[in-house]
Amino acid sequence: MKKRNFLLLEIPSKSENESLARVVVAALAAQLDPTIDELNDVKTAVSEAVTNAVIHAYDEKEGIIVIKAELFENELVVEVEDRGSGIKDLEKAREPLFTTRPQDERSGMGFTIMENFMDQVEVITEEKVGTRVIMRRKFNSVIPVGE
Amino acid sequence: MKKRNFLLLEIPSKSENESLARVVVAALAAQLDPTIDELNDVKTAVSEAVTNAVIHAYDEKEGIIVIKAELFENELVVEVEDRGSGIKDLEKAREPLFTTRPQDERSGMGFTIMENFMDQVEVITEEKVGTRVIMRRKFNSVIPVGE
Amino acid sequence: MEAILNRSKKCLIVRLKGELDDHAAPKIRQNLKDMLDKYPDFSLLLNLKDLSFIDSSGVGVILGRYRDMAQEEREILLCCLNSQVRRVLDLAGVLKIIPAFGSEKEALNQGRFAQ
Amino acid sequence: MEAILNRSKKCLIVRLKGELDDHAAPKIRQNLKDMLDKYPDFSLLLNLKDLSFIDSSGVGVILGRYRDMAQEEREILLCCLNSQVRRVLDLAGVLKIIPAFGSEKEALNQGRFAQ
Ligand SMILES: Nc1ncnc2c1ncn2[C@@H]1O[C@H](COP(=O)(O)OP(=O)(O)O)[C@@H](O)[C@H]1O
Ligand SMILES: Nc1ncnc2c1ncn2[C@@H]1O[C@H](COP(=O)(O)OP(=O)(O)O)[C@@H](O)[C@H]1O
Repeated sequence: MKKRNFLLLEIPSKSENESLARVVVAALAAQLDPTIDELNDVKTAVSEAVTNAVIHAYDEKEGIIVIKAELFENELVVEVEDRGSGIKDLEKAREPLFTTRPQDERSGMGFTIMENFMDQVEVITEEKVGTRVIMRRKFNSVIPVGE
Repeated sequence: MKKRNFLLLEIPSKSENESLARVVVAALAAQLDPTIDELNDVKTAVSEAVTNAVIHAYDEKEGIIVIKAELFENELVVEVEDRGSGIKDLEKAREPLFTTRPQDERSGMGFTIMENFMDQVEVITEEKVGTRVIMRRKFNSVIPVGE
Repeated sequence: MEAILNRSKKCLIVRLKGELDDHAAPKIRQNLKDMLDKYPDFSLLLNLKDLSFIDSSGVGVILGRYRDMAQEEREILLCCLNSQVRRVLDLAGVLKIIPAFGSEKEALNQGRFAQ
Repeated sequence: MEAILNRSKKCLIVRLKGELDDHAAPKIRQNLKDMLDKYPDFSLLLNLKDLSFIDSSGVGVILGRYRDMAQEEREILLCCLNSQVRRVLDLAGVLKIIPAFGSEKEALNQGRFAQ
């Protein structure tokens, strides 16, 4: 499948960059002419992945978040990568309502939202190395082909 | 001066990424609470620099454009870099109305707009290596300090 | 964020604006807590009409207030959910425990308020 | 882009929408050229009310039409410039050679149209 376009974004793990990341990925995804609901799904999923990197991966200290987004035929692939703590028990982490920070009123619904709003969510994580969340979403809207 | 925030964006030199680049830099600059006019000035200047990289630097072939944007106290610094043709005669290139592509209805006003809409524009270029355009703009709007 | 007291219904109406993500959460959480403390016998109606975005961090803020208020047997209601907000709150199970209405008026005419 | 023919004033009114940058330029340029060819004895009034962004690539499109039309002694006018568009067209010297008005009506009551 031909890559139509892509971007790489590096930002520090500051909470004000959560909305920046949403806007950037949405601006790229918009090139596939998604519906508003489709675009909102992507924004929400990206927000979850980036928020997790800000909150869980670096735990107060500031680190770098790398976001890669690619457009294929009618599919968006977004990767959110941190070089933070990694996830100890990934299976548990992906369960609905599970959170290691209940005291911060975290809902534990981050991964559940990513999984429901995207077609596929892959998580690659290693303790003390970091986490990569790779999400895919096909848009059903009509696509102009062969640009 | 303390760096408040920054971003690094890599995109291919496609014309549809001109608006993407504007949106991304504007989303970062918005964190300094600029006026709408100030934000539009930044968007326009970024559009000129990125368009030049798309049109002049890579001449049909696709290359990479790297955009770095940093926020200091109340200042935005944006750098737009390409690894393309470079500029032969920079002094001439910066003159109003000068363009090497009049046949494409280029107005030759790109550098003039950058210089007028930003406080400072520095251009570093080398033939066959590429071009870096570094632009600075201070915002006069009130800034929350010490976040 | 804009707050209105409906004294006859004993209801605090809060209209959330903008985006409720992890960045916005602390301030909105504190404002809500302060208002709920100030009017301890009032219910809370969150009008989400001008809330353009919410994610699981925002869900945490709403569920947190639900828990605080449930302990005090106070009622919390939602109204005017746009499509993105509805999808997130639905998926997160919020709509199963907090009733949502089409308008402030509808919300204020339902349940205990109607009595 | 939306076009209206004012036959009594012999004026083609084109309302540009969205952003006029290097990416949008080729299509808008071609559409304008086609319309100007189709109505060879009409003037052109560009209504920029819904043009949210322009840069020097867009300036090139407007100046290009100005040059084509000047050769044929046809008139070109602008109206309804928002702040960003005004700043760019002013700086680029466009407003010195193409007259700009506050509304379509004002533009159509000026100059040769008023005769
Ligand atoms: N990027 C990450 N780095 C480290 N830990 C993470 C990361 N993402 C998620 N986690 C862990 O997975 C748990 C579940 O995540 P999630 O479903 O998003 O819920 P929440 O963010 O509300 O805790 C988190 O509480 C955290 O322990
Ligand atoms: N990034 C670049 N790489 C190579 N050449 C450039 C670059 N930016 C500008 N130039 C040269 O400088 C000239 C003037 O640029 P500018 O003022 O933006 O006007 P225009 O883009 O309308 O030609 C261009 O015509 C081109 O020859």
